[in-house]
Amino acid sequence: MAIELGLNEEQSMLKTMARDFLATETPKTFVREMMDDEVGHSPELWKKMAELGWQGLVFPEEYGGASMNFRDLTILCEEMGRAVMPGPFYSTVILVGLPILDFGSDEQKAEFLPKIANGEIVCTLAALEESGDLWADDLHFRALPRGDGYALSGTKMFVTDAKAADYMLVAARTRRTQNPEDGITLFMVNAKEWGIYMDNMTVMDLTRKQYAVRFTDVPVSASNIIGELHGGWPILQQIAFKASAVLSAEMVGVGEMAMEMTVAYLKDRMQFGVVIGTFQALKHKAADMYAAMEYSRSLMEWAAECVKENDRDAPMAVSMAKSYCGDSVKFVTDAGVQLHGGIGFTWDHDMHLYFKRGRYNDTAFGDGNYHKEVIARQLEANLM
Amino acid sequence: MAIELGLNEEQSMLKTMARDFLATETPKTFVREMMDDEVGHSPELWKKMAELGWQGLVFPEEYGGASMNFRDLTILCEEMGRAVMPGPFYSTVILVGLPILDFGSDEQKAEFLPKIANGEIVCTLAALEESGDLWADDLHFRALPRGDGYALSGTKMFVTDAKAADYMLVAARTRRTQNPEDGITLFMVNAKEWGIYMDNMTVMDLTRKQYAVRFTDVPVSASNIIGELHGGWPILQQIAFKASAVLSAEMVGVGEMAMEMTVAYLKDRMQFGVVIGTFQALKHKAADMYAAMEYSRSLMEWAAECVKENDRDAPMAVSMAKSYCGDSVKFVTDAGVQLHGGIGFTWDHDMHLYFKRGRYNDTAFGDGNYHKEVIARQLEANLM
Amino acid sequence: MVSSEPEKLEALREEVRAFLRENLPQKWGTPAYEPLEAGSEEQIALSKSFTKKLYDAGYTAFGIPAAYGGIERPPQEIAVIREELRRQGTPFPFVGLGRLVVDTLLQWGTEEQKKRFIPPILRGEVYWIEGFSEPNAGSDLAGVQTTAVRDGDEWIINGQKCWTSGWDYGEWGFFLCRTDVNAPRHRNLSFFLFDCSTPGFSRRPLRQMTGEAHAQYGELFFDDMRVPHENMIGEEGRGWYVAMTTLIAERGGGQVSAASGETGGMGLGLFGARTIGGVDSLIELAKKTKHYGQTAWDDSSFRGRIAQIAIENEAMRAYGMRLGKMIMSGSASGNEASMAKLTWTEQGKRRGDMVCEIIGAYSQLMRGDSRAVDGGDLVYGMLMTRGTTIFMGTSEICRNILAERILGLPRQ
Amino acid sequence: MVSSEPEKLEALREEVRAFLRENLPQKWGTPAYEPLEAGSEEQIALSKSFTKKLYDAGYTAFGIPAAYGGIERPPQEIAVIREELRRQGTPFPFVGLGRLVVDTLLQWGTEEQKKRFIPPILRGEVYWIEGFSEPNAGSDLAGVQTTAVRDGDEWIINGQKCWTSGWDYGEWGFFLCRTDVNAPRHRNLSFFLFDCSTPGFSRRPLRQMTGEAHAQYGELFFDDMRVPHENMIGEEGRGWYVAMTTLIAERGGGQVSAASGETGGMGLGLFGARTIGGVDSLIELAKKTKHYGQTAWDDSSFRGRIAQIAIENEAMRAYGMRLGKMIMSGSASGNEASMAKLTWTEQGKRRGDMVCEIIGAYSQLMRGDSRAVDGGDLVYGMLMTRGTTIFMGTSEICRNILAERILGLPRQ
Repeated sequence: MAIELGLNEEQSMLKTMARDFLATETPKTFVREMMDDEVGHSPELWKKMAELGWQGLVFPEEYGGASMNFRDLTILCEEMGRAVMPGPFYSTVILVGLPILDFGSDEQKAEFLPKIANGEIVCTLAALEESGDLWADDLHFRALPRGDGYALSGTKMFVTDAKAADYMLVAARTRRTQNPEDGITLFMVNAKEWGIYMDNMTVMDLTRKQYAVRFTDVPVSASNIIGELHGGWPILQQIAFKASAVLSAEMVGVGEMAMEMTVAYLKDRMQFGVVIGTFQALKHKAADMYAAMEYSRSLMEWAAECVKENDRDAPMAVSMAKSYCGDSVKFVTDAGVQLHGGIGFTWDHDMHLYFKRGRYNDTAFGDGNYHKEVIARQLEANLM
Repeated sequence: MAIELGLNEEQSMLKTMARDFLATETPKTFVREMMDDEVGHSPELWKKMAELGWQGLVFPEEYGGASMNFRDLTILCEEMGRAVMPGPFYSTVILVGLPILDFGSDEQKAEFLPKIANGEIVCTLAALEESGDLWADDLHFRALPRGDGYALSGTKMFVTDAKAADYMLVAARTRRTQNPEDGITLFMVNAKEWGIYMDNMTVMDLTRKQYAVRFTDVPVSASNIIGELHGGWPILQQIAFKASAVLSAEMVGVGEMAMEMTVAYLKDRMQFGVVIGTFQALKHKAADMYAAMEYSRSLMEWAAECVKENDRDAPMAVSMAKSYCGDSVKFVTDAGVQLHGGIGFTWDHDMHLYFKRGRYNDTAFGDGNYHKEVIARQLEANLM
Repeated sequence: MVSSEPEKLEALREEVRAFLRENLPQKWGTPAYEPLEAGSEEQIALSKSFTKKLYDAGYTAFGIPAAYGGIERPPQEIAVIREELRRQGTPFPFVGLGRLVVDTLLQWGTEEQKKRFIPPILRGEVYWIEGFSEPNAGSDLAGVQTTAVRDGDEWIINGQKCWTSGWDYGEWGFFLCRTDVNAPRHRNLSFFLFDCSTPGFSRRPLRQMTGEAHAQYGELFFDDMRVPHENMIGEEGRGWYVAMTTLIAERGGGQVSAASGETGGMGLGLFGARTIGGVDSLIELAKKTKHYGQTAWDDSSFRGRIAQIAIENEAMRAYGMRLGKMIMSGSASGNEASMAKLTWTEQGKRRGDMVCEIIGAYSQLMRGDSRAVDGGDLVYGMLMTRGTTIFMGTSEICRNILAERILGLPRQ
Repeated sequence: MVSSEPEKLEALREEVRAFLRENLPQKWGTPAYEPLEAGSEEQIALSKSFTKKLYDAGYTAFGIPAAYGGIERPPQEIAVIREELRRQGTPFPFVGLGRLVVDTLLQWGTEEQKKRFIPPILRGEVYWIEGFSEPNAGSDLAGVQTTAVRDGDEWIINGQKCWTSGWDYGEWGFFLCRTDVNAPRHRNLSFFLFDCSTPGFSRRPLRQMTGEAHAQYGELFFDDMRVPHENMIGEEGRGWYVAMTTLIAERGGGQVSAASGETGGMGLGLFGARTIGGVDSLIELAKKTKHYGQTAWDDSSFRGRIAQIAIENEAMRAYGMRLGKMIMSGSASGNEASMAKLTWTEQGKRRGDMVCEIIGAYSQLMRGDSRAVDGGDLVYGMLMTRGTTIFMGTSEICRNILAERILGLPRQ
C-alpha cells in the first residue's frame, strides 16, 4: 500500500474552500473577540461549519457525515491552525467524535454522531488531572456504582472548551488493580448536569479555552459508557494518537502562516534605507524557517496518510510529526516575533496568536521531548 | 580572598615571551615535521624550554624551579595551544611533575623534579585502560608484590608521548576490595625497562602522540610509589583536576588562534567582488565565535585562579571551564573550517591542526557532557 | 590580594549586612517574598527611598567624581560592598534609567549639566525614561524622525517615541531627534533632556504580548513641546554619538555599571521582579516536577541544560570581572556590552523555553491563575524574554556591533 | 492507490530481489561487508559493471526519453523497483558524476549531444568528473578565471580547477570557463565537455584534512588544451545557466535523481562507502558503549538526539516523496535541492559529533588503528562531514538560494 503525499484534486478544493471560508468567517477581529470571550464559542460559526459538513467530515453518511477520510480532516485542521481559529471543533470532533466513531456502540453512534455532524452539540474530553499528563498512574478521578449507573467525583483539569460543551467524555477510575491502565472507563456525561462546576483557567493561548471542572456526585447511566467497562485506557491512547496527528496539522498551518507573515514583513519593512530582507542573517533565518516548515509538512502528511491507511508505521509517524512540528512551530513563531522586532512583541500584532497557539499544540499530548523518548524506545524495540 | 582575572605585568611579560619563543621555535613547518615523526619530540626544543625555565616553572627553587604559580603555568600552556605545540610538555609537567610536587616524598621530589626542570627527562602518565575513561571501576592493570617491590602486568591505553618518555607514572591495582577506588597505587616506572612494549596509536591529533603500552612482569621498587600504597585514586583525581584546567587554557589558545585566523581570512578573501567579511551571516558567526572565546577565557582564568588559590570553588570552576572551553573550541574550529571554505578542508591549511587539537583537549579527562553531569550533581548537593 | 587591613574590611562587611537586614523588605530573597508589581506606585516609592538609603550609607555612586555627588572608596571596600549587596540579591540602584543619564552626562555633559542632573539621580529622586525608538526607527536608530526646530532659546519638538519603559512614571526623560533635515546621516541628530510636565507632552500605554493590564511600555507624543536649549547634551547635530554612550550604558557596559559590578543586567527594576530563573530555583523546579513517574531532574538532558545555564552564568560573571577591570582602566571600547546583552537575553529565551518544557501543561497558565507554577511568573518570564532580544538593540544588531566594531569586519 | 495488477507487481518485486541477491556483493548490507576503498580501481570497476547490470535489467534510467537510452515503465513498477533497491541499500547508479551530465544535456544539449553522450553514461561506461571550483572561485562560481579562446573549430583552454572528486579516474569531464573577458558577469561563461586524454590536460591530488593517502579530491590543470566546439553545451556565453542545472542535479534535485527516488543524497559512490550513521547503527553503538557504568543509550540526552536524527531522516524521506512528485509534475524549481543538501550535510555534522561524544577517547583513533571503533569509519566520517557543508554549495550559499530563489527575498 503506497503512501502518497501531496494533495489530490478533491483535497486541493477542500483546502481552498476551507481557507476562503475561514478568511471570511474568522478574521482576526473575530478571533480577538473570541479571545476576550469567556466561553470562546460562536454558535453562528458552528452552524455554518456544520452546513459545510465539517463536523461530520469523516463520519459515515448514515450518521449525517460526508464519509471523507482522516487525511481530509487534517487538511481542514491545518487551515484552522492557519487561521488560529478559536472554538470547540478540535474538542468536539477530534477528542470526542472520533472515539465515538471508533469505539461507540451502534446506539451511541446513532445518538451522538448526527448531532455533532449537524452542529447541534458541542463536546469535549475530560481526561487530564493534576499532573496535566495523560498517564494512567495519574488518573485518580472516581466513578462509583450508584443504582443502575455511576456517580462521578473528582476534578478534571485542562479541559478544553468545557463551558461551550453539551457533553463531556470523562475518563474515570472504575476499579483499582495492580495495573493502573486497567480499570479506567470513559463516560459520555451531560455537561449541564447538577454538580458540575467549571472554573476558567487563565491561559496563554486564548484561542483555546481551558477549564478546571469539578464533579460532585454527578450521575451517569451505564449506557453512556464508551467502549468496555474498565477498558477506557486504549481508547484514551487512540485519542492521543489521532489528536497528535491533528495537532501536527494545525501546527503546520500555524507555522506556515507565521513564516509567510514574516517573509512578507522582511520584504516590506525598511531600515537603513533598504528592506530588511536584504540582510543576510535575516535571510538565513527565513531559509531555516522555510526548511523547518517544509519538513514539518512532509512528516505531517506522512503521518496523516499512515493514520488514514492504518499503516503499521502510523504510531512512529505520528510521534515523529508531533515532535518535529512542535519544535518547528516554536522555532518559527519565535523567529517570527524576533524578525518583526518591537511590533512583533505587541498585543495588537497577530504574531503572538501564532506563537501561543503553537505552544499549546506542542504541549498537548506530549511535547517533543516526550515523543522523542517514545520514538527512541520504539526504535530500540524494532532492533530486537 | 579575591580572585583577580586578567594579567599582571609579570604575567603579560611571560605571555609575550612565550608567544615570541614559540613563533620562532615551533613554526608550522616544525609542527608538521613532528606530526610526521613517530615519537614527536624534539630534544633541542626541550632543552631550550628548560633553559627558559618552563618545565620547572612552578617547582620551588630548591628543585631547580622558578617558583611561579599555577596561573602562570596556564599562561604558558595557553600559548602552547595557540601554537599547537607538539611534544611532551603536558605529559611531563602536568601529568607527572605536578603530582610529584604535590604528593611525592622529599626524596622523590629531589630525585625527579630537578631532572624535569633542567630538561633531562621526559615523563608521562599511564592511567587509562580499555574504556578510555578515568574511572576506578575500569582500572584492572595489576601490580603484584615481587621481592621488595612489585611486578606490573597489563595494558595501558591512550598513553601520551610514551615513546619519548624516560619515566611513566603508572596506575596499578595493588589490592581489590569492595570499593574500586581503594587499592590503586601509582608507581614511577623507568620507561626503558625490559618488558614494556609500545604500540603507536593512529590518532587524529598528530600533535599529541598516543600509545598502547603493554607491561609484562615489569619490576618496580616500592620506593617508587608516589603517595600511599593503595592510595593512588585521590592523586589521579587531582591530576585530572589540574590537567583539566591546563587543557582549558590550551583550548583558549587553540580557539582564539582559530578565530583570529578566520577573522583575518574574512577580511582578505574576495568573492562576488567584495571581501566575504561583508556578508552578515559570516559576520554573525564571527561574532558568536568571539563571544564563545571571551567567555572561555573568562571561565578559564577564573578556574586557574581558583586552582592557584586553592579556593573552595575550584572543582566547580574547573569543570565549568573544561566544559565550556571544550564546547567553544569545537564550535570555533568547526566554524573556522566552514568559513575558510574548501581551503580550510585541506591538509595543507593549518586550520585542521586546531580543529584536531581542540578535539583532543575536549575529550581528555571528560568532555562537556561529563563535566556538565559533574556540575549538575554538585549544584544539587549545594542546594541541600 | 588580601587587604592590608582585614579587620576594617570585615567591619565594613558587617555594617553592610546590618544595613541590608534593616532596609531590605521583609522576607526578601525567600520564596515567600511577594514582589511588588513592576511599575506600581508602591514599587517606585520603595525604589526611590531604598536608592536614597543606599546612597546615604555610601554604598553606591562609585566611579563618579565627588564633585557630582560620587562616592570615593578604596577598591577593596567597593569589592566588599558589591559582594554583600550581590549576596542578598540587592536590587540594582537608580530608579528608571537614571544610571544611563549619569554615564551620558559624565562623557558629554557640561559642568553645569553634570552638577544639576547627576546628584538627584544618585539620591533616587527622579524617575528617568527614554525616548529613542520610533515606529520607523528600531534597529536603525539613526533614522529617527522626531523633529526639533530652534526658536530662540528653545527647541520645538514634534514626533512620537515608542517602547518606553516606565512611561507612566517618568518625571524626566531623554530623547534623540532630528535637528537638521539636510545634514548627512549620523550628523543630523541631537540629544535632549526634558521635563515630563512640559506642555505638549503626552503618553499612552503599549500593550505587549504578555498581555498584562498595566502596560510596562508606552508611547510618548511630542506636540509642539518646547525644550530649553540648555537641555541639549553634547553638540548640536552630534546626538548620535551621545546616544551611543547611552546605549552602551544601557546594555550594561557603562562606567556606572562597571563601578557597581553589574554588567549585562537589564535593570529589572527595584523590587519589581522576583529573581526568576536562577539556577537554584531551576533545580528545585526540576526536582519537584514529575512526569510519567520521574522528575525532570532525573532526566539527564534537563540536568545538562541546567548545568549549561549555570556555566554561562559564571562565564558572564567572570567576564564581567574582566570587563569591569578593562572599563576602569580605559581599555574597553564599551562595545563589549553588546556581547553581554546578547548572551544574557538569548540565554533567557532558552531558560524560559526549558522551564515551560519542565512544567508541561502548566506552561499554559498565566499570572492570575491560582494553579499557575510560581504564580505564573515563569510563563510570564518566558514571554518577556521574547522582548529582551529585541529591545535595546536586537540580537542581530548586537552581533553586527561585535563583528564590526570589535573584530573590525567591514560594514555593509 | 493499489495497483490494478497486484500479481504482476509482486512478480516484479521478486525479480528485483532475485537480481539483487545475485548481483550485490557478498555480505552486502551486513556489518561484515568490507567496503572497497573509495576511488580504488576495484571500486570503479565494480561500479561500472553493476551500473550496466542494473541498466540491462531495466531498473534505472527512468524519466529519460527512450531515444537517449531511457527506460519507460509504469509509475507503479518504478515505485516497486525503487522500494526494493532502497530496501537493500543498493548504491545509487551512475559512475562518477554522469547523472549530472544526463540532467544537463536533457535540458541544454543538442539532439546530437544527447544521442552521443547519454547512452554510454546510462550503461556505466564512462567515469565523469567536474571542473567548476577554482582557487578563487568557490562560492562565487561565476568568478571562474579559466579561459577559453576560440581557434577555428576548437577552443584553447587555460586554467586550473580544484576539488574535483574522482579526479584520477576521470575519463570525461565537464567544466565552466570564461569565453568572453568583456561580457558582463553571468554572460561571459561557457560550458564544455572534454575528454581527459586530451593533450594539455594534467591532474594532481589535493590532500584533505582527513589525511588519507589516496586523495579523494584533486586539482585539474589546462595548459593550451584544445576542445572541439561541438563539445560546448548550450549557447556561448550562457554557461552559467547550464551550470545551474548541473548544480541543482548535484544537490539532488535533478530529474534523474527524482526518477531514481533519490534526493539530497550526495552520491557516496558505488560500493565505496559503508552506510555509516544510520539510526540503527547509532543505537547499537550507543547501547554497546559504556562510560562510568552506564551505556550512552541509558542517557536520555543521547536517546533524544538519536531520535531527532531518526525524525529528520524520515522528514527528508517524506520530503523527497513530495519533491519527487513536484519534480515529475514540473512544479518544482529545482532550488529545493539546496534545502535537502543543507539539511543532509548539517545533520551529518551533528551526527558525526555525537558519535565522537559517544565513543569518548576512541574518537581519537583513525582508520589504520586496529582498536578504532568500526575500523575508524566513524571518525573519518565525522571529519568528512566538515567538507560536505562546503562542497557543492556551502550551507551559506544553500540558505541564500532558499531565501532568494524560493522565498523571493532581495539579492544583496
